[in-house]
Amino acid sequence: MTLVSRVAVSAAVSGRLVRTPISGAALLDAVAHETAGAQTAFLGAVRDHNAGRAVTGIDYAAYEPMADAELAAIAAEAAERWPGVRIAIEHRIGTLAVGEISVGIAVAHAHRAPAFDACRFAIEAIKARVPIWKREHYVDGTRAWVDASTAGAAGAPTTGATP
Amino acid sequence: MTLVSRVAVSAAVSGRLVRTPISGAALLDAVAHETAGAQTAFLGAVRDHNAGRAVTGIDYAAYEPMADAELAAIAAEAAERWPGVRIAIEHRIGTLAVGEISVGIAVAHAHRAPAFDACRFAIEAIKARVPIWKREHYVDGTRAWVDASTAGAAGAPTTGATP
Amino acid sequence: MSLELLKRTDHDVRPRAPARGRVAFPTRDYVARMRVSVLLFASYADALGPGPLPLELPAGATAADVVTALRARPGAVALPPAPMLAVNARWAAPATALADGDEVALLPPVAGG
Amino acid sequence: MSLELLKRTDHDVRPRAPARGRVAFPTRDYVARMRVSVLLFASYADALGPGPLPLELPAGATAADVVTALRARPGAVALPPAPMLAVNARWAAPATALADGDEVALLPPVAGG
Repeated sequence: MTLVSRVAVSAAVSGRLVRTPISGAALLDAVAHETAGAQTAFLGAVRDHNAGRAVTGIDYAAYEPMADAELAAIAAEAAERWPGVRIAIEHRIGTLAVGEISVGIAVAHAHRAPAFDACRFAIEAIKARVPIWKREHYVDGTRAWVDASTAGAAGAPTTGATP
Repeated sequence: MTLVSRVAVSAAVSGRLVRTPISGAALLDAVAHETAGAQTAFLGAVRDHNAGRAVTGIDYAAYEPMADAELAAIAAEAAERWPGVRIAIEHRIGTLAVGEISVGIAVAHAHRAPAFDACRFAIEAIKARVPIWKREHYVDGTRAWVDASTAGAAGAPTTGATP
Repeated sequence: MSLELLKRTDHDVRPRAPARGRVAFPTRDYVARMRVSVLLFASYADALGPGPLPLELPAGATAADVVTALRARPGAVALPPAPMLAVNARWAAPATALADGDEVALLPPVAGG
Repeated sequence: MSLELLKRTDHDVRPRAPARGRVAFPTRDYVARMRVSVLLFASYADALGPGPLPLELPAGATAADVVTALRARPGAVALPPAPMLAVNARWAAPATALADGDEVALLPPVAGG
């Protein structure tokens, strides 16, 4: 798999990994259409804290060909489940600073209910089945993989608190 | 009431009428925060059709002081109902062309569920209780107020089909 | 509805109109008649005129009385049996008692978004 | 598990591995052993090495057999009882039968978003 680097998102239904900054505006532009009066977006950004620890950045790693394919599959499934949905999904990998966007989803449809539902479906599916992992950087210089299987466990450098 | 014209949205909780183009990116920027890993947005754009008729543009009119106050109240209610929500709402009035954004909502929160729920709440509340009306322009040069009370009625130049 | 002097009743607790544009009367608590300003929007404005429409009403009048008064005017056929109302820019029930200087708006079904 | 020549069974219908990297055997239908490539990610890679790890398995081996083979290695304590698996970049159950040249990935609980 080759990661496409920063070309305009253009397909009406797309999902992919990227290594470069994600633009919510570009994703919305990609799905906008004169027939689609409703647009929704979800952006996930690196938070400055998690499970009570101050976070300074996150490394996102992926099983790249599989993650890329799963992102495309999720977009296709959304378009199949909500006919007429136009959707663009990007998940970034690499090292991100606090505030940077790790995942972006934009959806357009003639009506708002499918636009909201498809957007929510996409982020839930991404969190459930796209093989991406994150390693948090803490202020003391240590790093740890976020263990989603113990999400919410007190004390551990883990998260139920993924945005 | 004075319409604030194109100043940056800055308050963490805001809702207002505007007369100038709405930028989804600016709304998202306004709510972004290092503590808020989840951002959602809803944009309503003028569609090229409604109830089977080709639409070329829409005049949005409002009971301005009341609409401005209701938009602010809806933002405040969202922030009260989902503590920690940061929200920016703008509804545009005046004449809009197809594709232009009539309403924009951006929400940020540490977690995605409240970010989605507050965004959805805001657009539903706007459609239910903010005194704004729209007059569609048709290709034959005629114009008609969209009568939301007969939404979905066949034949009439009306809409249940608001995005 | 009586045209006589009426004491304001205690249940009349809606927010007062803004001072702006309010007509001063000799006393605060006893008024015989009052003036309100009626606003019309969208299809209602097309049918009845854009307003604002000054309207004189007996003291004690309600928002519903404004609608009744308008029914005598040309174009009133555009009004539904119970149009939605706002008093001083807040949603109001038809039974809302009015005060001198109030701004009463008749609102077609909203269609924002 | 037998090391003898085994005929492929009809239920072995998963998608075949991409031709890329696949080892050619004298015949298509009869193989004694096969080679797979094992990928490890995140905490599993930290514990067991980054891979890809070449692994030789008896014909008829399943994805679960890959996990069993890895348990002999240093760092294997990091693996849970039943790690999630992918075969050729698709989610796969532990019972999934493998073919020569398959790429088997052990995936920690995903944490994207």
